[in-house]
Amino acid sequence: MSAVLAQIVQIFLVVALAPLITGWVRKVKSRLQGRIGASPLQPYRDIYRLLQKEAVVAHSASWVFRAAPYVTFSAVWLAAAVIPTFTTNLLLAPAADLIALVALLGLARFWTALAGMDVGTAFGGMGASREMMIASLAEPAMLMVSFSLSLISGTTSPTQIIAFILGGGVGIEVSMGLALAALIMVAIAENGRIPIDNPATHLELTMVHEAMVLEYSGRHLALMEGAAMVRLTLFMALIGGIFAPWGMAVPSPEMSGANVLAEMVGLAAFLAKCFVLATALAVFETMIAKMRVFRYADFLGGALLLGLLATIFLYVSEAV
Amino acid sequence: MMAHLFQLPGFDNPLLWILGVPLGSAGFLAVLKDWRVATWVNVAAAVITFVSSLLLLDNRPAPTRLLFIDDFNVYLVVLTSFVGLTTAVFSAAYIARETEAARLSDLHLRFYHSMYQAFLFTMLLALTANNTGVMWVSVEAATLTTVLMVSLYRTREAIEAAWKYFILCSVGIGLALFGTILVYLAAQPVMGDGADAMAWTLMIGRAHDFQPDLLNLAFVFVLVGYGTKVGLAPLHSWLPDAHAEGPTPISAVLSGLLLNVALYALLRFKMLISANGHALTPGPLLIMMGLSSLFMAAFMLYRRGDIKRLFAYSSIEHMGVITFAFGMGGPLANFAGLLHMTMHSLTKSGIFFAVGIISQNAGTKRIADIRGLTSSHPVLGWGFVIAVLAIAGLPPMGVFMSEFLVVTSTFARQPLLAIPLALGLLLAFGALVSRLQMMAFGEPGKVISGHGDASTLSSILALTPLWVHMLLVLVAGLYLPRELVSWFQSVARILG
Amino acid sequence: MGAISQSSYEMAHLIGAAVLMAGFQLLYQRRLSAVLNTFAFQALALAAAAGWQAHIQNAPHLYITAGLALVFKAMIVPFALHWLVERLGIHKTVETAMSIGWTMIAGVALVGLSILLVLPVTANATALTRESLALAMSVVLLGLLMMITRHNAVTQVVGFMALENGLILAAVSAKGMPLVVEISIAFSVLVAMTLFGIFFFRIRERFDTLDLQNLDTFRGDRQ
Amino acid sequence: MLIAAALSALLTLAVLGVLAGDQLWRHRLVYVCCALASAALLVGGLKHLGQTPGTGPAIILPFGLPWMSAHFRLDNLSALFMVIVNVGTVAASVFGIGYCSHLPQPRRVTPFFPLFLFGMNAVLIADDAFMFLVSWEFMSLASWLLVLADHKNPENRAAAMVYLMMAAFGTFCLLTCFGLLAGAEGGYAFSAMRAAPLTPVTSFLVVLLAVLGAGSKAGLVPLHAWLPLAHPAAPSHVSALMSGVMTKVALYGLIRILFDLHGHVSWGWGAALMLVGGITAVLGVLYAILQDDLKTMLAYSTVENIGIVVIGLGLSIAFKDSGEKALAALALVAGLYHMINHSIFKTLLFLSAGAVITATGERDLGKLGGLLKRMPWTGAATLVGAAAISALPPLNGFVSEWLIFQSLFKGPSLPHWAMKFGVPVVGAMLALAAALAASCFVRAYGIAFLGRPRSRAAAAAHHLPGTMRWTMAVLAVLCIVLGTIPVTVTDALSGVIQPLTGVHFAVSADLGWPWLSPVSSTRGSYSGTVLMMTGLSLFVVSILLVHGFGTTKVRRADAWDCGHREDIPESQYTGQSFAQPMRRAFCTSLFAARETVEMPEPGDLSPARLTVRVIDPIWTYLYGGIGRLVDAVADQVNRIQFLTVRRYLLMMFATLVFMLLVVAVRQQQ
Repeated sequence: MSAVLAQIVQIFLVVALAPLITGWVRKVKSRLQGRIGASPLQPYRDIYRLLQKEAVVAHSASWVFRAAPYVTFSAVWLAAAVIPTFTTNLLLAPAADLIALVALLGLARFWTALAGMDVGTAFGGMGASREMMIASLAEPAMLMVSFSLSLISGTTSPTQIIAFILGGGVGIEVSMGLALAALIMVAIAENGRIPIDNPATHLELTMVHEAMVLEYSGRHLALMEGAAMVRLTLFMALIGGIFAPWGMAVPSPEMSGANVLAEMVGLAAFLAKCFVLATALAVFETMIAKMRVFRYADFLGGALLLGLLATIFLYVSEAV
Repeated sequence: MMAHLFQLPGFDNPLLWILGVPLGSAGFLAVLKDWRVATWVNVAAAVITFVSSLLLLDNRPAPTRLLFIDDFNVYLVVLTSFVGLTTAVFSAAYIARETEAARLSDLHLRFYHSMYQAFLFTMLLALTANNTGVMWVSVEAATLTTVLMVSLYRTREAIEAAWKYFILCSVGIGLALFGTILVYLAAQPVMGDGADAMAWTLMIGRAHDFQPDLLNLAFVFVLVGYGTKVGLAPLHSWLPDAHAEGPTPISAVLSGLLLNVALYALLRFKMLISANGHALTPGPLLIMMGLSSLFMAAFMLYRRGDIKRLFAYSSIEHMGVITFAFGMGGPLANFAGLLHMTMHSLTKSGIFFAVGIISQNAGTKRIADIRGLTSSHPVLGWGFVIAVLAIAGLPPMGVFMSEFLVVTSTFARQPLLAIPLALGLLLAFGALVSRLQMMAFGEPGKVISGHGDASTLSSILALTPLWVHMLLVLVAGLYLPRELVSWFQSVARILG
Repeated sequence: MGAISQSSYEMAHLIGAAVLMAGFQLLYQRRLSAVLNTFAFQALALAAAAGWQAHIQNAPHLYITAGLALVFKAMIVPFALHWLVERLGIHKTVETAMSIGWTMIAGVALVGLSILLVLPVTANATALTRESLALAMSVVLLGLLMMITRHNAVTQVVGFMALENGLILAAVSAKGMPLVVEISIAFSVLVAMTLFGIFFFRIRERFDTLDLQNLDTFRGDRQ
Repeated sequence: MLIAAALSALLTLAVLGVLAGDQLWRHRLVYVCCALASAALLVGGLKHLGQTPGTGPAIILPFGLPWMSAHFRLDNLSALFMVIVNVGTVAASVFGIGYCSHLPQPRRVTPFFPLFLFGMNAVLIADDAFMFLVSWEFMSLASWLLVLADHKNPENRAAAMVYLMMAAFGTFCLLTCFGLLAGAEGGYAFSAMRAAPLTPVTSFLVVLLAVLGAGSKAGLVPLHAWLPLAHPAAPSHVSALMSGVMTKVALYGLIRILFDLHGHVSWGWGAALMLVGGITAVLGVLYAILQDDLKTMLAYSTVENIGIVVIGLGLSIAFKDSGEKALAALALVAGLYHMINHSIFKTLLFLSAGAVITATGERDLGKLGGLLKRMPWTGAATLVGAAAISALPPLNGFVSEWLIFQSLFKGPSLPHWAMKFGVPVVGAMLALAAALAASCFVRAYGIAFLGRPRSRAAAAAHHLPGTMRWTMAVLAVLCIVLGTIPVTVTDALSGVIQPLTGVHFAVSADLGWPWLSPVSSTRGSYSGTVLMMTGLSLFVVSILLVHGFGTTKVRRADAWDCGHREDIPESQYTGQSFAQPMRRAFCTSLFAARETVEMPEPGDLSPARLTVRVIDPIWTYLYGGIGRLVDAVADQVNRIQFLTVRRYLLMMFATLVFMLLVVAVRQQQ
C-alpha cells in the first residue's frame, strides 16, 4: 500500500472507529455497574440522529459559535490523521510531530472554549475557564513526555519514534515508564474522563467539557461529540503505538510485496490495542471517584513532574 | 618692580576693552538715574565686551606680568562674556517686570546694574590675570559684589542668605589667600623675589623645582578656599540660599559663571602641582569632594520645595561631577570635565532664565504651586522641559556627551569609582525628572499673568536667551568646533 | 636684598609668637570688651612684625602695611566695634558654644598640627623659615577656631579678622612679596567692615540680637 | 541613501508636527508622510537583506564625538531589525491616520511620533557607542513624551516617571558596558570594540551590564516593572510600537553586544539567560492572566514573549560556546523568528485594543463584551492575532515556538550538567508559558469580543475609519503567511545569523521546500503549508459530510443555559472569575493572592461581595525597598540644609583640618 493510500485509509479509519471505541467503553462501564447498557454501536445512532435534528443557535451567538464545531472537529481529525495506527508509512507524517500534535489539540480546545464563551452564559464561561486551566498543565506535561521521548529516540516525530522503538533501540527503561504514566494522566485530562471530568454528567457544577458544549444541538453537537470520540481514539493510538508498538507495519525496501499483509496485521493489532485500552479505561473509571475541581492542579502538576522526571532519569541511566 | 607689574594693555589689545568696558560702565551706571536707559546701557556694554572677547579667538595678545590669554582661559572669557550678554538681555525683561511688581526702587536698580557690570569685570579679570595675587583679589571682589546683589531684596531670607554667603566665602577666600602665599613661598627660591614668582606663565615652566611640601600644603588651603566658592560639599552651604534669594539673573550668573571662575582658579593650581611632579597627587582629594557633592546634592534634590534651590543644588551636583572628572585625570576625563564646565554654565543659566519667568508668572517659587507649564505657557514650558532634560544628562544635549566621557573613561580605568558616580547621577536624574513632571505637566495651576508666552515684545525678549542657550547646547551635543576641541585637548594634557 | 642675620630672624619669631599669644588670649577672654582690646593688641603686634620685616628686608613698602595695621586694625576697628556694641546694646559677655578649656586644648592641638605640617619643609630653603610659617598658620587656624566656638556675631567678626591677621603675618614675612597682597588685604578688610556695619544695621532693624542662632531660625525652603 | 533620506524626512516631520497646530488634516498628513518614510526604510532593509555582501559601507558623518565623528553602518542584522521595526511603524502610522482624530490632544502626539520612529531606526544603524547611546536615549525620550501625551492623568505621569528612570538605569548600564569594551583610550567605534581583547573579569562585567541595560528596556523580570505601566499609558498606536517594536530594538542591542561586539560569551551566561527567560515568560503570562485592563494585559504578554525570545538567545549562546555551531544557528533563528512574529501580532493586538477603546471608550474587560458583532473586522483580525500569540498552528507564533522547542530538545546534548538538568526545566517553563498564554487570550478574546455586552458603551460600539481596519487586516494576513511559509523565512534569516554564529543555517535538504526540518529529516519536521492545506480540506470534507448526512436547518432561540434563563449580562463570566482557577493554582504562593467573601446574613438584602487581593512581590519588595531607602537617606541628608552659620563654618573647619591631617600623614611616609 503506498503512503498516499495508507494515509487516506488512516484518515477515514480513525473517524469510523472512534464511535465504536466510545460505545465499547460505555458498554463495559454499564456492565461493571450491573446494567445491561446500550450496544457499542449506539454512538453511531446518536450521531446520525443529531445530524438529522435542526441546530438551535442562541440569539447572542456569533459566527464563532457556528464555526467552532467544524474547526474543532477538523483539527482533532487532522491530529488523528498523523498518528500512526496500523502503519508508520504515512504521507502526512512529516507534516506534524508530537509538538504540532499538542498544538493541534490546543487549537481544537481554543475554539471549543471560545464557543463556550460565545453565547454569554455562566456555564459556558465556567467550562471554558476550567478547560483552559486543565490544559495549561496538561499541555506542558505532554510536551515533557515528548521531550523525554525525543531524548530517548532522538526525534519528535511519532513515526520515527515508533520505528526507533520497533528497531529495538530501547529496552525497558524507568523514564519510559514515567513517560507512560504521565501520558496516561494527560490523556485522562485531555479526554475529560474521570477523575478529572465526567463525560456522562449534566447539570453539575463540576462539569467542564459538557459545560462548554452545553448550548450545542443538532449537527453542531454531533461534531463536538465526534471530536471528543476521535480525540479518545487518537490518544489510544498514541499510547498503544509508542509504548506497545508491536504489530505496527514499518515500511522497508525488501519486503514491499508482503507490505499489505504487514498492514493487515498492524490493523488487527491496532484494533486489539484499542479494545484493551478501552476496557482498561472503563474499569479504571468505574473504580475511582471524581475529584474536586481545585485538585486538578495537583493531579496535573504531578503529571508535569513525572514528565520532567522522565527526562532527568535518562541522565541517571546514562550516567550508570 | 610694581611698574612692570602694572603695565596696562594698549588700545589695540582686546583685553583692554574686555576689562575696561565693564569697569567703565559700572562707574557710569552707578550715576545713571533712569533705570530704563540703564538696562540698555547694561546690554550695550555686554555686547561690546562680548564682541571684543570674540577678537581674542584669532589674535591673542602676548602675555604680560598682569594679564595673559592661553588655551585654557580664552574660551572661558568668551563664555563668560557671552553668558554675561544673554543674562543682561534677560535681566532687561526681568527687571522691567520686577518694577511693575514694584519690588525694587530706582536706587536699588542703579546699584544693581552697576554691580552687575562690576561683577562681570571682576570675573573677567580673575580669568585673565597672570598673577595669583590679582586673581585672588578679583575673586574676592566678585564675592563682595554678588553679596550686595544677593541682599538686594532686603527681605529676611535675602539678608540671611547674603550674611551666610559673606561669612563663609570670606573665610574661604582667606584660606585661599593663605594658599596663594604658600605657593609664592614655594616658587620664590626658584623664581626669585617679586611678581615673577606669582605669574602663571612663568611659574608653570619651572614648577618642577618648586618645594613640593609647600605645594601640598598650599593646595589644601586653595582647595578648601576656592572649593568653598565652587560649592563643593561640605563647603557648599552658602550656595543654595544665595542662589535662591537673589534676583534670578544673578542666580544665573552665579551658577553659570562664578562657579566656573572659582573652579578655574583651582585648576590653575592643580596644573602647578601636576607640573611639579614630586608633590602628592591631588586626585583622591578631588574625587572625594566630587563624590560627596554629587551624593549630597542628589539626595537634597528629593526634598527641595523651592524651585531655585532645586537648581542651585543641581549646580552643586554638576560641580561635583566636574571635580570628580578632574580628579580622575587623564586626557578623556579632563576633556570631559572642561566640556562639562562649558555645557553646565550654558544650560544652568538657561534654566535660571526659565525659572525667573516661571516664578514671576506663578508669583511663587514653591514647586508645589507650579503646574502644567507646557499647557499654560507652551513656549516657556517646553523650553524649560528641554533645559531640565539637558541638565539631567539626556542626549542629544551637550551634557550627555561629557557625562558619557566621564563615566566610560572612569569605568574603563577604575570601575569601583564609576559605580558610585553612575548611582549618584541616576539619583539626581530621578529627582530632577520627578520635579520636572510635576511642574511641566498635569493640570495648569493658577497663573498670575500669562506672561512668558511669545506674545509681547518683553516676553520674547525674556525667552530668547533661554532658547539661544538651548540651541547652543543642542549643537554642542552633536558637534564641537575643531579649535575648541584642540584647546580642550591641550589643556587636558597640562592638567595631567 | 642682603643676607639676614640669624638674630634678626629670632626677633621676627619673637614678634610672631606675640601675635600667636594674642590669638590664644582671644580664645581665653570671656568679656566682649576684653576681646576687642586683645584684638587691638594682636593688631599692634602684627604692625610691629610688619615693621620689623620692612626693616630687615629693607623693603620700604612693608612700612605701609605696618601703618595700615597700626592705624586701621589696632585703632579704628576696635573703636568701631566698641561703638557698635554700645550702639546696638549687645550684652557684654561672650556666649561660647564650647567650653573655654576645651577651646584652649583644641587651639594647642591646632598649633601642634601646623608645626607637624611645616616640619618637612627644609629650613632656609624658603623665603620664610619654618617657625614663622608655623606661627602664621596657627594664627589662621586659631581665628577659624574662634569663629566656630562663639555664638556672638561680634566675636565672630573678631575671629575673622584674627584669621586675616595670620594671613598678613604670613604675607609680610614672605620675602619680597609684591605689595598687591597687602593692598588687597586692607581693601578687603575695609569693605568687610563697612559691610558688617551695613549688615548690623539691617539686622538690628529686623532682629533683636546679633546672635546667629536667631538669624538662622528663619530659613527658606522649609517643607 | 534611501535610508538617510527617510531618516532626515522623519526629523523634518517632527518639526511639521509641531507646526500642525489644531488642523486635523495636517496631523493626518504627518502620519501619511511617516508611513511613507517608514515604508522607504522597510524597502531599504529588505533590499539590503536581499543582496549577498553582509555589511554595507560605513558612513561617517562629521558630528558626534569630536575626535571620532559619527559612524553608521547597515549590516544584515541591522537590516533585519530595520525590517522588523518598520513593518510595525508602517502599520502604526497608517493606523494613526485614522486614529489621530480620536485622540484627546493630537498636538502632544504628532510631533514626537516621527522622533520616536527616527530614534528606533537610528539605533539600528549606529556603528559607534556614542551614536548608539544617543539614539537609544533619543528613543526613550521620544517615547517618554508620548507616554505623557495624556499628561493630565496622574497615573500616566507616574508611569512616565518610572519609565524614564528605568530607561536611564539601562542607559547607565550600557554606558559602563561600552566603557569597558572601549578601554581607557576610548575606542568607541564598534570596529575597535570587536578587536579589543577582554580579561575574564571585564568579559563577565560586559555581559552582565549588557543584560541589565538591554534587559531593562526589553522588560526582563525583574526589570520589567516599567513596561506594563508605560506601554498602556501611551496612545494605542504608540503602545503598539513600544510593545511590538521598541522591545525588539532592545533585543537588537543585546544581540549586537553578546553576539557581535563581545562574541565569546561563556555557556554559563547562556544558561543564566535561559533561566531568566523562562522565569520572565512564566511570570509575564501569569501577570497577564490577572489583568482586567486590556492594554496592561497585552503589555504583560509582551514580557512573556520577550522571555521566550531570550530563552532562544541564551540557548544559542550556550551552543555557540560549546562549539555546536549548527544548533546555535538553529536557536538563534528560532529567537529571531519569534521576534518577527511577536512584533507583528503584538502590533496587531495593540492596534485592535486601540480600536476597541476608540469604539467603546472602555479598556476594562469587565465593561466589554459582544464586540465581534459590532466590529466584525476588528473581531476577526483580533481572533487571528490571539490564535497566533497562543502558538496555534498553522499561524506564525507556533512556528517559532516549535523551532525553540526543537532546539531546546537538543539542549541536553551539551556537555555541562547544569545544562542537562536546566534545559528540561526551562522547557517545562516554556511549555507552561505557552499553555497559559492560550488561556490568557481565550479569556481576553472571549470576554471582550464574545458573549453579551457588559456595558452600554460596549453595546453602542461605533464604526471605525477604514485605515484602522485595513491595517489590522493586513497584519492578520501577515500572521497567516509567516505561519504557512516558514522555510522561506528561515532561508532569509540564515544570511543574518551567519556572521553571528559562523555557520550557514539551512533546513535539511532531503525533504525540500515546504518541510521545515532543522536538523535532519528524521529528527522531526513540520510543514505549515501542508498542515494548512490538509486542515482546510478536512474542514471542507467535514462540512460536506455533515451537510450530506444531515439537515442544514438552523433555528434561533434563547440560550438554553440549563434552563436558567438569565437575561442580565452580569450573569456572564467576568475576567476575574475566568482567571480564578489559574489564580488559585499558580498565584496563591507566588503573588500571595487571597480571596475574601462577604456573605450577607440570611434575610439581609445587601449583595454578597468577593474581593481579590494580589501582591506583586517585585514591586513591593524590590522597587518599594529602593524607594523607601532613598527617602530615608534623603530625610537624613536634608538636615544639612537647616544648620546655623556657625555649624557650616564648623564643617568647613573640619574639612580643612581633615585634609591637613591627610597631608601630614602622607608626608610622613
